Amino acid sequence: MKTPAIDLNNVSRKFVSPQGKVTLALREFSLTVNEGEFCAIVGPTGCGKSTTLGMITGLNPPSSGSVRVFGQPVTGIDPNIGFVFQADAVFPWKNVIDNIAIGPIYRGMDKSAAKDKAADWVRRVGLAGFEHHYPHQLSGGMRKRVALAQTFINEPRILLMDEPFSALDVQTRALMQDELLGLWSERKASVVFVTHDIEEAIALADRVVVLSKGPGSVKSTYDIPLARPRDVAEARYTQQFIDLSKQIWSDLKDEVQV
Amino acid sequence: MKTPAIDLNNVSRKFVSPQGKVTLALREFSLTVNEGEFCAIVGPTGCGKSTTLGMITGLNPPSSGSVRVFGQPVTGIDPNIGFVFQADAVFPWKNVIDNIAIGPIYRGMDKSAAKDKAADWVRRVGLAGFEHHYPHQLSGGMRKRVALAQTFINEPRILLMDEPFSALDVQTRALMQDELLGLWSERKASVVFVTHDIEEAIALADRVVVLSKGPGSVKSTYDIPLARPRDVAEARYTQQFIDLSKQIWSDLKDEVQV
Amino acid sequence: MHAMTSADSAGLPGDGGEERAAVARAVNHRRMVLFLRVALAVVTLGAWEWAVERQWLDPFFFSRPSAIYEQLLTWLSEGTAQGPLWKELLVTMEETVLGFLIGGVLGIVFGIALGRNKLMSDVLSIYIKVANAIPRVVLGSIFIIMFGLGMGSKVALAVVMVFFVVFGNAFQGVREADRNLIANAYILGASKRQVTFTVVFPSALSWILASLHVSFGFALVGAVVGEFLGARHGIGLLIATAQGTFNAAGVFAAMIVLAVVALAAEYLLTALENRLLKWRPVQFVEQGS
Amino acid sequence: MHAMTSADSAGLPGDGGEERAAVARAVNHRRMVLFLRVALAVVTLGAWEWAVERQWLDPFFFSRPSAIYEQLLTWLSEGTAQGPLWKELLVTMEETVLGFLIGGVLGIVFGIALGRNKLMSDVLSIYIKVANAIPRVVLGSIFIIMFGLGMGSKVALAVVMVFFVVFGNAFQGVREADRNLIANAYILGASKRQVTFTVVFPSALSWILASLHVSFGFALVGAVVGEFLGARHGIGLLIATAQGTFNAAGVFAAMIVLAVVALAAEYLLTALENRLLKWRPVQFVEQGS
Amino acid sequence: SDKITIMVGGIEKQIYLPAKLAEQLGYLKETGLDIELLSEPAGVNAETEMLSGAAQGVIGFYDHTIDLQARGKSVQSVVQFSQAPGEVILVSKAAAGSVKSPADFKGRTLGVTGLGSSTNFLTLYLAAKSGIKSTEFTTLPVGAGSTFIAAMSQGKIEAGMTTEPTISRLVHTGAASILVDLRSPKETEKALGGTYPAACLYMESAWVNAHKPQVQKLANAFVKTLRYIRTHSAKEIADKMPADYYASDKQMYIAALESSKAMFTDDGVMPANGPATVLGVLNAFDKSVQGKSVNLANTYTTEFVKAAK
Ligand SMILES: Nc1ncnc2c1ncn2[C@@H]1O[C@H](COP(=O)(O)OP(=O)(O)OP(=O)(O)O)[C@@H](O)[C@H]1O
Ligand SMILES: Nc1ncnc2c1ncn2[C@@H]1O[C@H](COP(=O)(O)OP(=O)(O)OP(=O)(O)O)[C@@H](O)[C@H]1O
Ligand SMILES: [Mg+2]
Ligand SMILES: [Mg+2]
Repeated sequence: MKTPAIDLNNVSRKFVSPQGKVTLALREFSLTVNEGEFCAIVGPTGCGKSTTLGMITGLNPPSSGSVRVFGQPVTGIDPNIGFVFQADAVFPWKNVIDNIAIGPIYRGMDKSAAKDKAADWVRRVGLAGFEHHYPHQLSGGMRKRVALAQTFINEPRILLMDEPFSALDVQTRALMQDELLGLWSERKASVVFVTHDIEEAIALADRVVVLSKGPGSVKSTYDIPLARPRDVAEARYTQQFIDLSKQIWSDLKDEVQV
Repeated sequence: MKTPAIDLNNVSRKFVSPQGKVTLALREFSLTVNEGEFCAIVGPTGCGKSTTLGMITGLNPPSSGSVRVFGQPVTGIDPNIGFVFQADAVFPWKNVIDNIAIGPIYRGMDKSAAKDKAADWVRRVGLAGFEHHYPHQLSGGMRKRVALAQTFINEPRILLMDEPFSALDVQTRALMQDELLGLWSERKASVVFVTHDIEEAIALADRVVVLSKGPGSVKSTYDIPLARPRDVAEARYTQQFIDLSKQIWSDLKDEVQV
Repeated sequence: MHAMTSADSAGLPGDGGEERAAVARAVNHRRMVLFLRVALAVVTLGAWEWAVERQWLDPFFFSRPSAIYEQLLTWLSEGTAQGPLWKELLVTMEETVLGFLIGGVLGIVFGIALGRNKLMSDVLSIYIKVANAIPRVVLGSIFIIMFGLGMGSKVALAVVMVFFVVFGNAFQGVREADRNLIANAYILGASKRQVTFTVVFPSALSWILASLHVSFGFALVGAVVGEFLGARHGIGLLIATAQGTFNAAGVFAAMIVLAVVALAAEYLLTALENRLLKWRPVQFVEQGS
Repeated sequence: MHAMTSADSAGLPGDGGEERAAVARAVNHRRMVLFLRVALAVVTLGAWEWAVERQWLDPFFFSRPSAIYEQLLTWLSEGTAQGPLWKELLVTMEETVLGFLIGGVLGIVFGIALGRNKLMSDVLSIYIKVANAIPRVVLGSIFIIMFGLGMGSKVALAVVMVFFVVFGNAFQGVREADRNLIANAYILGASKRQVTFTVVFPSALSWILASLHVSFGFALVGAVVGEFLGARHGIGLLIATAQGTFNAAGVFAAMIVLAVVALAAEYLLTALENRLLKWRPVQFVEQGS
Repeated sequence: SDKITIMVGGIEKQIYLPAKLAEQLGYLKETGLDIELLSEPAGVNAETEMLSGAAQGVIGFYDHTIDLQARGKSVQSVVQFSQAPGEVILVSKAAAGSVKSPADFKGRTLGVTGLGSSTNFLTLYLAAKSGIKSTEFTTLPVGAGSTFIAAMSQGKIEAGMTTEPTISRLVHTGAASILVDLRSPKETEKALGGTYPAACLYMESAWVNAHKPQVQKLANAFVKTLRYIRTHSAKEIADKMPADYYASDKQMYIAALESSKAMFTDDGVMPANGPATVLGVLNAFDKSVQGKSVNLANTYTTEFVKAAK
């Protein structure tokens, strides 16, 4: 049997505030993502989705349980991983093209080659003309696109994305989804995709994992049997899609009670 | 004739970078929002939506044209306005309840009264139990809810919201939408609501304004004839809704070409 | 600086086994630090003593740890030429603390005021720059003329040592305050004053605290320099006397006394900092560090 | 500090009428600032002269602006006791600039190294605190023993004046670096070294620059104090001589020379800052300020 | 040839006038040596600098040679500039009525330049000669110059010992009057019971012995300077000095020089009974000298000044 790309086994994560208050963000959470699988995670806000991604990257070790990436326990940051942060994390002192070129440069690529590659990605995320703008001169959605290009350019084998498209308009979002699917199918990357948009989750993923409200654990898992390549815009109207959507929706509804 | 709540007349906004590069964010843009009207703005990323809201608050004066609020030219920050920022703008050194109570305190309310009022809002945005967490201890969605409560508690006569719900899960989003509509109808506030979710725009607004891609100007305006009070979840499936949605979608599609 | 503030963001006290492991790790780290600190001190002092023994260093100039230790013992048991050691220390401490407080408060007030008011800062900041270039020794004699030979002139010297550092940081801290937060406060209904106190000041706090760490040492230096220029009591006089009598051990012993004071102040400042900045995330623990 | 950096975020040069108005406003502001600066100087000097005239201030101690001006003229035309004024200035400048550069670089390097390495900072930072509490005057004589009477000891004094301020800010600046950005860099494939240079250093830059503003003045002070301890040339000697001969005008004239140097340095630092921080948003212009 | 660095305990002070004057007259250059005069107002620092090898000679007070010998450092005066301290005890105007002699010091606060300085020892000594114990009055270190003047005008000190130009300034303004004048050899003998050799060029004995030719040249230059002082009027001397040295008031500078010119020796030779007087003063109060046997013969040499042309 192939080792899974990501294997979280029975992990919990506690946060203790300086005042001594304990918040349990994840409880006995297990998740396996196979190589080449596209896994979407949905769940109520604050249920521990970002925390989960943080554990996979190694930025944020679990309190208990084991996290493995390609069969290896996670001890440091794996260069195979790409991570699109939920919050803004582009470098404010670098302009668009330098921000995008930084990954390859970190990984030892020649500077001018990296810039050429970055120029290509600037175009792909629709920022042509803004190469020399600094992040503070961009709109929120444009900054997000810089972050996406920054991650995509590294062609990571594991791609973690934390609500990557929520700041984008529908059209740009569709474009970025296509880029993502292209990258994914081309490189057979494993993707963990956090979103609040259930339809987006279904349209993109092989499997949708629904988390229970915090402290999060897996509530249910849905395999998405839609054929690939999918036409995202069309798939949306099939009965299968609508059924799945309704089911997940009701799953989630149970979780949120204010 | 009643003076409109907000009146942008033929405004343009240029940004000049220190390198001397000029970006035109808005071009000859006009918008009128009547008192008690709920106006949604959709448009491609980077078309100038946030810039528009910034001009109404007075934070970000136009390069040319006039901005009036309740008939008065905008020179400073109007205490009648509430603004939910696109980016995180909660105070990191205040815990949840203090963050929410700060508006009334600024406006001269007694501290303990303000805290009582804030405690109510903590509950309404579903953060009970997190009163004493600091923002860095919250998830992205929870921070957004703090920001919403912070604005709502002031019961502003004009409410500007910049993609306020994009970080929330569907359920929480629905709850917040209800809160917003309640606040709006109760106080007959005027709302300008920026979103990328066309269905959200239609479901909530009296009028949806579609902006052309940057430099933004009004491309088209749709009056939403759906009856109020609306059941957001049901309205979604009426033919009227679907038609409007398709039309706006296609309007937007034209604007984005990568 | 605040060595103990940043906890391992991973394991924090709890009930699990791996949490105990984390606690053990933290304890280990602390032990390691203590060991290395002591080791460093021992090695330095040992090398010093040894170099003197070997006649590589002239004890006439550099004294030797054993002699310094003896000098300290003598001062502690028999007092100094001017009186008991703690009394001398008290005098210097009083000047230092007063100078530190006054200079700190002035620095913060001016820094924030100028940081918040562009016209004022445009007009005044060049004069502050100019003032900062005045040699403190010269100021010393001017202060003696103005404030007399009493505590006033020493405190004034400590103040001018502290002021500029705190001012510079407070000023810049204000300018670094997040524009979004300021805008948000205005929109929530804050007056300019309220913005200053509830947004700008907290934002600038870490800047201000950083400058306080540095400037306590400066306040000590100012007080001591003041005492050099004429005083009846104080560690500065102790140093001056020791220098005048070629008592190198005395000079170093007095410096050790100052060092102890500085460390005590550092400890208090760190405690204050932890209180004031308790809203911040614990420091990021990086892999491989 | 960087008085000219923040432009009105509203109107910027362009072609519209209201942009011309904005430019005019900026020009007006600049004129206003200049006027107020000059007015402040004139009023202060006038009051000083007048107070002396009225015998409220003793010119023996405080001199008077006209006498200071004459002294400056004399120095400029006839030179000082030690030689032409510019030569004296050059000596002091050389010491200052060297000390500033060395102290600044050391401060940055140590600040970043300790900020990036918890063990190292836990162990070493207390020693740095201790070192900062050593009176610079005492250090002066130790430096002369170690480095001789040449430029070395003066530069060393300037270095120890600069180092601690820069170190403190660089250290704190490193710790204030955004955790998200650091995490992002690691994930994008950066090594620890690359993170230090491409993320931590740029983040800490505004901290470091703020400390450099303050510490140039300190470097000047250090060099001057060093010259007090024995020198053949330099502004410090000029001051010492003037003090020794009760030439208050000479003391103040020398301070004016230092002030000019400090302002020139400030100007250069601001230019550097604008270059290095050109990626930042222009300062937030608040209503009513 | 190597550079010879000489530390001057305040190059602008009149008591060390021969130093700068020798340079101004070009005598230092005539020696052919590379001589550098550095100013260091704090005498102790100057000594430390010499002992550490940073400087070769110090122009300062002779008593330091004795003090240093007691500490095991062999240092000797090679050219004796003056035979009187050039210092004066001043009484403030307010105290002038009640303080008529050192016998009235009881219960008073006296200013000295620094603890362990010669002004301190001389004050104590003068008081002791009048039967006042050191515990019966207070000495306050106030430095020299304007801080001394400020201390006196603020009433912090009622009397105190200081040097030119502080003396002239205070006397001139009437803020103080002279109680004991140690500027001329005659007055000094009266007050202290012997000449009190003060300003001199002293150097480490080992260095002197290893560099006799250089020391000789130095001695030549300074003896020549001393002769110049003797044979020229205060005004002529003042004209030779840099303008900065009398920038505030040339007239006062000349007057001060006039009244203290007599303290300089004619030929740089140590006055015969001088060292004993100094030792007597130090023995009474300097803890580091007390109880140590001091060989005065090693604290000075007249070898070079006698050979000077
Ligand atoms: N540093 C921290 N200290 C204390 N509690 C924390 C900390 N970080 C996160 N938490 C808590 O952990 C829980 C999960 O947070 P997380 O950010 O993983 O949520 P999320 O699922 O990503 O939510 P969202 O959809 O809003 O982004 C929240 O309840 C939050 O309050
Ligand atoms: N300070 C600035 N300097 C230069 N250009 C700027 C600046 N601020 C905004 N812009 C430009 O103005 C345009 C509009 O920005 P704005 O933030 O209003 O977009 P938006 O419609 O809110 O987009 P989004 O949906 O992504 O939030 C963008 O092209 C952006 O690059
Ligand atoms: Mg999240
Ligand atoms: Mg926006």
